[in-house]
Amino acid sequence: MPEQRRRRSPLGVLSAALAYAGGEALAAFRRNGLMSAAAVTTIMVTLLPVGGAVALAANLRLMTTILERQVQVVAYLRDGISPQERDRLSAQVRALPGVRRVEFVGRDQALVRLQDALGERVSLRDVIETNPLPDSLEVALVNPREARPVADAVRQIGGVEDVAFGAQAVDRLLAVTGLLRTGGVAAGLLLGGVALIIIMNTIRLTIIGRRQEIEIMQLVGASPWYVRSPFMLEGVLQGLVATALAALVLIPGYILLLARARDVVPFLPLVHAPDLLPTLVVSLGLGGMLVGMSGSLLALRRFLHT
Amino acid sequence: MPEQRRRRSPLGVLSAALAYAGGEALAAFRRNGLMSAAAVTTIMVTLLPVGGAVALAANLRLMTTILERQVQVVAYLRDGISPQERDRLSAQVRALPGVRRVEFVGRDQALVRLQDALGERVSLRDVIETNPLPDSLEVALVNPREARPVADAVRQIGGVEDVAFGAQAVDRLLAVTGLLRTGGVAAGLLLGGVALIIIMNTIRLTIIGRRQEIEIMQLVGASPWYVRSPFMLEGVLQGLVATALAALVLIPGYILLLARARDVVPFLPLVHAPDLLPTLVVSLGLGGMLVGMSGSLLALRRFLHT
Amino acid sequence: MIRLQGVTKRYPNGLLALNDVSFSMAEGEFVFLIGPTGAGKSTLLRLLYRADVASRGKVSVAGRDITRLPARQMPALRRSMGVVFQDFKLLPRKTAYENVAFAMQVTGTPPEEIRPRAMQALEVVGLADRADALPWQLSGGEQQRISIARAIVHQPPLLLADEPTGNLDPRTSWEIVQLLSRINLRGTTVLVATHNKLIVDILRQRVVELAAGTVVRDEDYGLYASHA
Amino acid sequence: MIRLQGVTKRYPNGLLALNDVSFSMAEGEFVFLIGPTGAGKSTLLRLLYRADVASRGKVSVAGRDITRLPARQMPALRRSMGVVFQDFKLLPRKTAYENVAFAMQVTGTPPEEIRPRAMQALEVVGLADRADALPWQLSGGEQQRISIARAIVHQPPLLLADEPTGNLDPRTSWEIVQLLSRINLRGTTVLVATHNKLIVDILRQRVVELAAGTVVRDEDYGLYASHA
Ligand SMILES: Nc1ncnc2c1ncn2[C@@H]1O[C@H](COP(=O)(O)OP(=O)(O)OP(=O)(O)O)[C@@H](O)[C@H]1O
Ligand SMILES: Nc1ncnc2c1ncn2[C@@H]1O[C@H](COP(=O)(O)OP(=O)(O)OP(=O)(O)O)[C@@H](O)[C@H]1O
Ligand SMILES: [Mg+2]
Ligand SMILES: [Mg+2]
Repeated sequence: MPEQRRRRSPLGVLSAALAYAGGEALAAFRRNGLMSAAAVTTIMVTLLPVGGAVALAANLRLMTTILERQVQVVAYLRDGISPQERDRLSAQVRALPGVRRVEFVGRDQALVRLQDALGERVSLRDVIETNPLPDSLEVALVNPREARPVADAVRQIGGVEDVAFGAQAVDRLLAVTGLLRTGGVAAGLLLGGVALIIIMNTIRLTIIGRRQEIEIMQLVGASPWYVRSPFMLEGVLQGLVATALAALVLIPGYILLLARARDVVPFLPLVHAPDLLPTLVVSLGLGGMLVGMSGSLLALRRFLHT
Repeated sequence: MPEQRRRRSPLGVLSAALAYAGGEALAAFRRNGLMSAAAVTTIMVTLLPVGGAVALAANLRLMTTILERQVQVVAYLRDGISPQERDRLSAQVRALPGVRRVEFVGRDQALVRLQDALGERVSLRDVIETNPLPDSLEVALVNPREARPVADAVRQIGGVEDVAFGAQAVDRLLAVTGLLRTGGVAAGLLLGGVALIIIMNTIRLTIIGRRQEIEIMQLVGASPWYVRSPFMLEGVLQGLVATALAALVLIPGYILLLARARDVVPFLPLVHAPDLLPTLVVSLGLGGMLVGMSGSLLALRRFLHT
Repeated sequence: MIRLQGVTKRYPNGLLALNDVSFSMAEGEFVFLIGPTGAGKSTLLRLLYRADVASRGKVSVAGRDITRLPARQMPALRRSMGVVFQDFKLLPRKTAYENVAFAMQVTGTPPEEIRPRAMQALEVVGLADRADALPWQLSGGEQQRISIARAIVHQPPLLLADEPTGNLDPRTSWEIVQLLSRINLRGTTVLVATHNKLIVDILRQRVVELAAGTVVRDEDYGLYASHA
Repeated sequence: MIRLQGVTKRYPNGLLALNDVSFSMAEGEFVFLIGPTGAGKSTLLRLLYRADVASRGKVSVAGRDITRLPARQMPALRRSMGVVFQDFKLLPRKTAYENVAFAMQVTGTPPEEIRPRAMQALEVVGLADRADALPWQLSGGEQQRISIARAIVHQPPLLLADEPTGNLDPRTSWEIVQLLSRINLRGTTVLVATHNKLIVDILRQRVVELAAGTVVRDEDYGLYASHA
């Protein structure tokens, strides 16, 4: 008989082992109905807020990026500058590091904008003699955080009389967008960590409930891996089923919320469902599986004498 | 002996019952070390995001309220209005429903403000002949959502030439603040619901792991309440211990975050720790206890034949 | 005290464990229930303490039909009897003492009476010195004796014992059976399911023999085997 | 095959379960281990299948010192023996068949051999027709026999049986003991801890008697009691 055993190919042994572990895991899943149900629901509802936080963080990132795009440096030009000089200046500014785009705004255009801002009630043209506004260059930035250095650099250029970038407003905007981004990531991490602990503990509880079986298996001569593998596969299975269920809530939930948000806050930029959901669901699934498996492994250590 | 039993006062019986249940619960908590630890950690980490969401929602409410305070209706007055007329108008506007405060802004003051907004580069006074700006009343609102009706009402008043309230900006602001508030509450509710399910399931798992004991107790003649009460008290105990641990993280966490936020975004209004934390911790504690208890009750139904 | 009339028990998986069993026991009687393994002895006892319900027929205990007993009344029924389970059924997280005391707690015995009576029951089965041991810290026979102590501690009018000496040496078995006899002489009705030929043959009490779910013998002053 | 030298076992709670026990068994021997309840029989067996470690002294099995066996080698040790546990230790969520098959799966028996051999073992203990029952669906004696089938199915060179007939009627007990004898005759070393006076007295094998953790008798062709 030992000969016969040795004759089996390594592949055969591996597939037999997998078949064993898979069969056992499935059987446990079935025969342990109550426990499996409780574990799967727990893992599933744990994944919901994690998914929500990831979706939120993605949207916050998009929104803050678009908000920050609006930060610009305005260079007011010396009076009576010639079109050639203006083009040269424009090119000089565009060549600066951190500058994304430069747009010339003539003083007339600036006056029109001011009039628009004041509304129809007040007619500036009626009361002013000459246009007091200067020509200006509107400098869009690669990175809003570089507003100050870019402004300083622009100020050095001959022909630029003054530079403005709403220092305080930009600082506040950056502080808030920074906070939102960090908040999104922190929420994701916190919820991820919480999910990790909860899933581990849940699996630990299911295994504690079955420590007697583990003890018996070892008494009958099962090697640690033989005891472990079905539990690990069961953890993976629980993680997968839970993720699938969570996806069934997250996907339509996000699509619905998106549609609703487009109604209520149509002006807010939001992440399209296809850009977010596939990655989200796949990573939740992988995460769920991994956590389920390592949760089993960790919990088993306690009961396996290796 | 039956006589002797009947002689005990109802209070004695109750206190004996409580002593029994309490003793059993404590013993189970101790002798069930692993399970209790897993359950308590799970409940604790579940409460963390719930607490976080509640704190976030409270802060969002404060911020949005303060943001919305800035919504105002501006009534531009007819040219050359007399101070008496102006006071009458002011009183009339103040009497309108939904108006919180009315402030008169003279045309000169308005010009100063415009000059300030344009900065030092441009000197309006040098170029204008007469002040083109009208006198105005700035109307603060009780509820920013009433900007439109208040504006309409103000428009009807004789002496008011035009009314402005930045309709689009207000709409957007309200949409965003509404979203933030709903988002905060929704996050709180979602996490609360998730916590509910997780805690229930966790307690269910601990009870499934002990179903054999429940069966034996019943075989020996224990009434359902006799079986139930220690488990319920144990659930309460787990909820309480978990809340206490969660409070040990939430309280310093919030205070630290607050201090940090005051550094980074000093301009944002935030809820002071003493205004939030006591209520938060107490309600988490009550919630934890209640959920722990009812989780036990629910889980036990399965194993008690009543 | 006990009356089974045409009782049939078919388990959900189709197995017929008891087939038209009729048998009754007067108050104060002592009966050995014997029969080969799988004959239905434990099943019969399970019907008496209502861990299971007869598929057909009528079961009464103490003049009370328990065939359709509402769940509400099960605790009272079970408190009115003591049961020694074949697999002991000790509470795993309670000490020997606590396991015995538990049977009195559930009947609402005044707390001050519990300790002396529980300790006395442990004394009787010879385990007073192991009162603080948890079940897994006890040998098989010790666990069995704790289970016996728990069944007798509240002095129930009816005692059901399922294989109470399976893990005991002949001498201790004999002591336990003497104990059951004494309890019986004090008026308790005792039904013992057993495989222990020696004690059945020495005690010569009424013997009811089951085989494949049917009563095949019901003999006063019987021996383990009818023609041994 | 088995050798204990000056073995003492003190449980963590201070209880002295074995006190300087020395005793050995040659390959192919059949020994009854007897002694009153709590004498230390199960403890001695637990040391042999390494569920516990001796406090002092040396334990060897098959010429191998297992006193300080690294955990890694425990599975191999346990696969080299069959154990009938006093409390059966069946896997509660596996059927009778699966419980028996499990003992072969862990030894890496080719899958195609498992089914016929497991069914044959069930046949031998008379339970082939209950192969699909879960442990709680079996009577006490039936569970015990499943435990026996599991211990013998992989034809181990050493068989340890702790009270293997405690829940069996005399006739079935006798059949089981005959089975153990047959297995012994085929070369297996058999150590049976038992309280069953009848089978010890009929079989007249070597008897080792423990009392309070000490070997008080070691007699070839012994009886249950030395002067009965
Ligand atoms: N829950 C159950 N489901 C299905 N069959 C069962 C169940 N419990 C017992 N049986 C079967 O019913 C028959 C009678 O079982 P019972 O436990 O009453 O036997 P017993 O006389 O007590 O045997 P033993 O002496 O071995 O304890 C056995 O064949 C057993 O397998
Ligand atoms: N885990 C343990 N911790 C402490 N004491 C124990 C433990 N296991 C057994 N004992 C004690 O050690 C002594 C010997 O126990 P053991 O189980 O070996 O007896 P035994 O001879 O098998 O008895 P039985 O015939 O009743 O099964 C007993 O007094 C028992 O209470
Ligand atoms: Mg039975
Ligand atoms: Mg023993």
